[in-house]
Amino acid sequence: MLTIKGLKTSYGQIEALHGIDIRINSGEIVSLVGANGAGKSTLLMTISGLQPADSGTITFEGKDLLKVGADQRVANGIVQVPEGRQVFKDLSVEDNLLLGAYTRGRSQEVEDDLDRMYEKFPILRQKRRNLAGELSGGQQQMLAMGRALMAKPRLLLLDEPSMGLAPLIIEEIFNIIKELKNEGMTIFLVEQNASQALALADRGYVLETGRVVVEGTGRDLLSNEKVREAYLGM
Amino acid sequence: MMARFSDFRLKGLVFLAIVVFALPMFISNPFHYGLATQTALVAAAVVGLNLLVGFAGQISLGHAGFFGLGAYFSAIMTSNYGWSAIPALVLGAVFVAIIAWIVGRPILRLKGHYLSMATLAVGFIIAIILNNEREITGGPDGMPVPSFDVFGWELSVFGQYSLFGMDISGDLAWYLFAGVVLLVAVWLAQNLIDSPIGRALRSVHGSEVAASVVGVNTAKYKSLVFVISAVYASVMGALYGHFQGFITPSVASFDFSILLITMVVLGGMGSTIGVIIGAVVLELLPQLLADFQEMEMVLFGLILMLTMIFMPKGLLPTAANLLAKRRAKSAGGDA
Amino acid sequence: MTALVEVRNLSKAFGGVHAVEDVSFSVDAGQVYSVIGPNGAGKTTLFNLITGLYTPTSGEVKLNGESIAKLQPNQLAERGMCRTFQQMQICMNMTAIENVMLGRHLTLKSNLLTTLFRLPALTRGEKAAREKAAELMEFVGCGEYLDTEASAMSYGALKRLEIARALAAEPKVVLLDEPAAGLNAVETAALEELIRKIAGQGITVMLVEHDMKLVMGISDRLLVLNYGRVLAEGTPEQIRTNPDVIAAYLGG
Amino acid sequence: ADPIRIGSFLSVTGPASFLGDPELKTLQMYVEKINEEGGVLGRQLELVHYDDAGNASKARNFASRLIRSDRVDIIVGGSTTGATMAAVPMIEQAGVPFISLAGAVVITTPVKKWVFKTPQSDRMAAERILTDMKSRGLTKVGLISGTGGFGSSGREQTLAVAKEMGGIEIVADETYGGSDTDMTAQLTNIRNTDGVQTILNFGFGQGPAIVTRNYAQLGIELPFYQSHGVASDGFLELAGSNAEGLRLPASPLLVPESLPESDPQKPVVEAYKSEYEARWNSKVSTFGAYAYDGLNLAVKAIEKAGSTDKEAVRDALENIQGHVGVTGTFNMSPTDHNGLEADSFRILEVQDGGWKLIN
Amino acid sequence: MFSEFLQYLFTGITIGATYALIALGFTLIYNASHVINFAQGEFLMIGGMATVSLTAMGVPMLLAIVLAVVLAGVLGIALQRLAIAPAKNADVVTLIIITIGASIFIRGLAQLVWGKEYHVMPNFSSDEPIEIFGAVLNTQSLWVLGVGAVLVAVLVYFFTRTLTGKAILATSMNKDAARLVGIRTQVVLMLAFMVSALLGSIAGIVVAPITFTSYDIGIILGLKGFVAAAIGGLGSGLGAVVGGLALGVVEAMAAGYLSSDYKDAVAFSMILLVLFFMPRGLFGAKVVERV
Ligand SMILES: Nc1ncnc2c1ncn2[C@@H]1O[C@H](COP(=O)(O)OP(=O)(O)OP(=O)(O)O)[C@@H](O)[C@H]1O
Ligand SMILES: Nc1ncnc2c1ncn2[C@@H]1O[C@H](COP(=O)(O)OP(=O)(O)OP(=O)(O)O)[C@@H](O)[C@H]1O
Ligand SMILES: [Mg+2]
Ligand SMILES: [Mg+2]
Repeated sequence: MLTIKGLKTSYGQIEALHGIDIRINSGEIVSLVGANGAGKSTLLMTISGLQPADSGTITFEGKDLLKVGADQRVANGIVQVPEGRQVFKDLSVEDNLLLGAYTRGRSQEVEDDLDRMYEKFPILRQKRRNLAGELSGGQQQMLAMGRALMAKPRLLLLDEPSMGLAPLIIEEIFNIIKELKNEGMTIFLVEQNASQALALADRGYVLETGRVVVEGTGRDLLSNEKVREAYLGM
Repeated sequence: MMARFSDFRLKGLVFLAIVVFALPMFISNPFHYGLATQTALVAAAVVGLNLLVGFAGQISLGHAGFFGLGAYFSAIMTSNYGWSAIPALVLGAVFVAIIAWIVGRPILRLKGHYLSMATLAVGFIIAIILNNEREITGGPDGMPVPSFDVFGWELSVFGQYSLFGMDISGDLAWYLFAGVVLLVAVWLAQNLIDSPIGRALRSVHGSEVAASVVGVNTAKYKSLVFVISAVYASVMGALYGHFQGFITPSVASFDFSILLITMVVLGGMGSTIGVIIGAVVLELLPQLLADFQEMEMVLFGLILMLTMIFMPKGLLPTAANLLAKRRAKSAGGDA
Repeated sequence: MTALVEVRNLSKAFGGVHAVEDVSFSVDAGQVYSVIGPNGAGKTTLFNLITGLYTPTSGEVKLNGESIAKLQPNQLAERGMCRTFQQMQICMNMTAIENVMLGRHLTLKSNLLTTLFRLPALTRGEKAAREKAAELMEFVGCGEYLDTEASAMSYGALKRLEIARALAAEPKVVLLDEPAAGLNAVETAALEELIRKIAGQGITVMLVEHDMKLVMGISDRLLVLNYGRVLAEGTPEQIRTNPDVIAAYLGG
Repeated sequence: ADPIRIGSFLSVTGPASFLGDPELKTLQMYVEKINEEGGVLGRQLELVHYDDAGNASKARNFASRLIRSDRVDIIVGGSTTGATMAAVPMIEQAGVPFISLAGAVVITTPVKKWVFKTPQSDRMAAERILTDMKSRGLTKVGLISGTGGFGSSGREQTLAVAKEMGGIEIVADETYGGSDTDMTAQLTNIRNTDGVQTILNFGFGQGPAIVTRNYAQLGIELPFYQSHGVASDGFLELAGSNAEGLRLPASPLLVPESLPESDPQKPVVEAYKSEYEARWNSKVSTFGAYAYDGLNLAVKAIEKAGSTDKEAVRDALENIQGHVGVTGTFNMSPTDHNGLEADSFRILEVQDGGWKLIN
Repeated sequence: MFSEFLQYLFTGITIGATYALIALGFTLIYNASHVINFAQGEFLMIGGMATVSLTAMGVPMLLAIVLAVVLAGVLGIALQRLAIAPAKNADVVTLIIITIGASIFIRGLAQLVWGKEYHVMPNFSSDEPIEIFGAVLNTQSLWVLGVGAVLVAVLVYFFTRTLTGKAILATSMNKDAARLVGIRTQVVLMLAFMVSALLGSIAGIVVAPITFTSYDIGIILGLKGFVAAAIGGLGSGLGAVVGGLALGVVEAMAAGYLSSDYKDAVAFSMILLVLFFMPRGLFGAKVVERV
């Protein structure tokens, strides 16, 4: 579904990704692990089109993604839950969710999805009239997730979705991710909670200072010595 | 970085000194001295404004008010009350500092455009007072200002002086004086920036919350830098008045406030040498464009726009970036 | 012996939301004291109240026996309290080390005169501050970023930077709001080590965290909030087995 | 031979552009014309001009540039009093003859060695207006003025003249800002002042037109005076029918046809008017005439001096007698660097949308 | 006494309605980008001047108005496309300076094309003022008020009810996040500039019969509009109107009862006072700063 080849990206003079090759098949959960500063967020931002690529290719269902703008990518179904939540602080929770469906306009279907989101995250229904900025950190994280789902993504990019969530909710989030997979969604998951992420993933990649150093099935990675030592702390 | 920073600081000052003292070799015409003198004084005021805008991140759209207050204070004391210029200038600075402190306290609580608005209001109120109090200020037609004197010794553009045995004209003398004033202003400003106080100021820009939880009294520092930049403006205003020999309320006008802030942004917010370049450009540009008559305004607007579009970080920072890039490239080529 | 931090019947309401309601507890000097609870339970709000960023609706907080009701955050910092944030507060217009040096603000006594004329005392102080800051950055594990612009650092690196900044102030008590968020297991283990070291220096640590492994392993006592109210308080052992806490928060 | 360099700084743009614009046009066209006719002393004239945009410190800079960089022989310029006064110290020091085109009385009172001016001073305007009022038996005056240089100096002169003249009293004293868009409040105050018999507005720009309109809207019936600051056809266009019946002092330029044949100014005025309007395809204004007179005085002085020696030109200027200009007849002297009398102002009234000479 | 007060009030409303209409133009661009568009006053000027010069060329008034508004709209788009969009990632202050440059540029052009004279525009309806209890009110003020009311209603509806309106707000709050939900931020900004140019030119046309019009009318009216917008609370349509009216009424009352010399100073002091007690103006959006 998504194929990345030889991708290089830099901030000014500093190159952050030094030629990345990644493939995500339709219906898979692919997990990306790496230390702080490895370039995980940079990669997601490049896929979403907020960070320009220097060289290499990204193809999505055979189309060259680098040729289209960020908004087009969302319309094509590539949607991201960004790091640090990035909710629209001075808009209400409901407006945030509705804007998630911006590319879909406003229809009955969207209204129904809104209801479904409230069912998934009941706290959001309770806070729907509150400004997003008033939510607690974890509540904002849920909102960010809900906003992304409102776009009806086909490829969902998750940048540390469990960050700042209570243990019960983390379980909940992982359950949701599984559910989404069952609904046929493709998911690219960046997680620090590597053991859980890899357990869930069909395949995984390990990123180290802008390079893919290990790749394999989730199970392979979980049992890989190097990964266990460096990321799972076992 | 700090090593590099202080290194750069020194380099900037030395560079500036060389420019200031070498310039007379390229000037033959007393008018150009006048222009250079005026530019140096305005640039020094802009260096002060940059402390507030570029480092502490607080926008002022009324800074000319303080410039004008300083100018008028000195003008009134010297011409109406026969004071000598130095005490007038110093007392003017104290007076302006007090005013700035009083108005600064409440308005510096404001953020962003609301702060701009409040400073704009303060500037306007000052300008209105200067404009209306005809008996004291001469009203909109302005008032003459005696030449600058240091306890009896007079500095006048029309005088003749000798310096290290050389005969120099009053224009050159004024220019050298203004140049030295600028250098001192830069030196002080750079010392301030490269210090714990300077860091605290920048942190107010970066994150007030972060600053306050490590013990920075943000209100105090904002007031402090507001007062310091007002004092800069006041002193330069006073000198400007003495140099010009005549002032009108336009020295305190909104237009001038906008010009000052434009100098900061055009030159490069937060870069002391940069904002001086901004001042030089915006002081000289109208002179260059004067020959274009009706087209002057169009060209000025166009140049201002294009510069900011293509050098959004300001002249100096953008140029420095370009240079760094080029260097990185050629270094890469070598490797 | 009076407690270092003492919270009495503290409440904070935002409009109709009772973010913190009638919370009381106390923290003794030298403890590692953690606050846990579901999302939106009021943990961050509690920290904001203790550090003077919010004014309580009712109740009070005492630091070292002194009521902090009228004190600003910077005055609390002067009394030895420092913190990090869940939503990071970094000065993005500065380099990493300058951010940490900012933490030294209170220990650098400088007046306008020494500053303007750059007297030697100032340069000396700056040099020392820089060394200390570099040391701290090494200590928290972002020594490689010394002169990096803060805006060019990754999320995780910034989180550590914030801890370094808080420590630079040489606090008596430091409040950490979700320091492990965004760290992987190995990094979290390193953080645990770090917090132990901090506590080992006699600094009181208050911690909000969702990583139970970290919290349970390191805390002397725990406070559990739910809907702004105290659900439980006690040692890790007591909390781990408390059925209310399991139901509301831990799951399992 | 080298050209004779005539320097000028004018407010061609900015709030006072309605002064500077016709002034510049006048200078340009007459310098051309004089050159076509062979120049002065056999030398061509060269106009060096800068736009000060009504900003005093710019004016000073340009004056300095004219004197020290362009080395002009004489300066004709300074549209506003502020611009003029800012340049005066520099000019006095440098010793360059300077003919100002601005109105305030302070420019030539006290007399400054190198400074002359062509417009009647605002003091004369005040005298002329108050005299006309008195002759109509109007003695209680409500004054409204602009806060700009022109208005505020005019206000001051009006107050002073009223005091000296006696028998006339300013009973209300209001002001408005240069860019205000409604003066109804001030006019209401004046109207409600006890015993007020007439209203005088001292100001220039679009403000007086707004005052005039508000005046009509409020239905005030008192006789209404404006200053010479609005003596142009442009004002009539702006104020429209609201201006009916108001009076002001002005140069005869606005009513050349009504001048008697015997009036020595008649041919000068008619010539200037027709030449200007033919060349620029826009109406003449009194302000352009200040520049016309200034240029001609300069030329005359240079001719009399027989050289461009600054000292000689200045002396010649100071001794010009009986020079008939558009603004009036100039009789300069060491004690009078303006050389005009108050009666060079004619009182005009707006009737049927046009100017009518009253006396 | 009462009629005097009433007259001051009417005067204030006349001036204030003008300010209010101008302030509305600021609201839109502010909401889209947090930029104070210093060229807003020029849209005003374009509206008035283009209408006047077109009618002088014999174009019927209504058509002239439409053409003038279109011209301003095109200019708004051009400003965004050519000046704002290329300065990607620039600070807000930089963008503000760009708008200052644009303002000078446009004014310079207008001066070249249209000259420096002031021009009159006839009242939309009767020249006869309305008299109420001995005080008079210009009919054009009613037009200004009416147009203002309609525009506020439209703006409020737009920002609270339509997705596009919310997308504009979202763009100003967090540009990256806006792009992540698929908002074409550049298009949104262009739209905002165009609409606010339209608003500005409409304001310029409606107020021209009161203020006269000339190439440089935009400076001071733009400034007063900014002031009004700030008192009302930047970004709030209702605030812009209330702020404008308040500013006008204070000016008129100060001129009437205190001192006409100091009426502007009184108005500016009022602003300081308002901001002192309400740091985000009268209707400024509540902003949460959570840590
Ligand atoms: N805006 C920026 N400018 C310059 N460099 C940057 C910028 N953002 C990130 N970097 C650098 O790029 C590299 C990759 O950063 P990125 O944020 O992608 O890391 P990450 O893997 O997401 O880390 P984390 O787990 O901490 O979120 C880091 O070395 C970082 O310092
Ligand atoms: N400024 C505010 N205005 C309105 N409600 C607020 C505000 N700040 C916090 N709240 C509400 O108070 C409650 C507690 O928030 P708080 O941030 O303290 O939670 P928390 O325990 O830190 O949660 P998390 O673990 O998700 O960070 C939440 O329901 C939140 O929505
Ligand atoms: Mg990341
Ligand atoms: Mg929290």
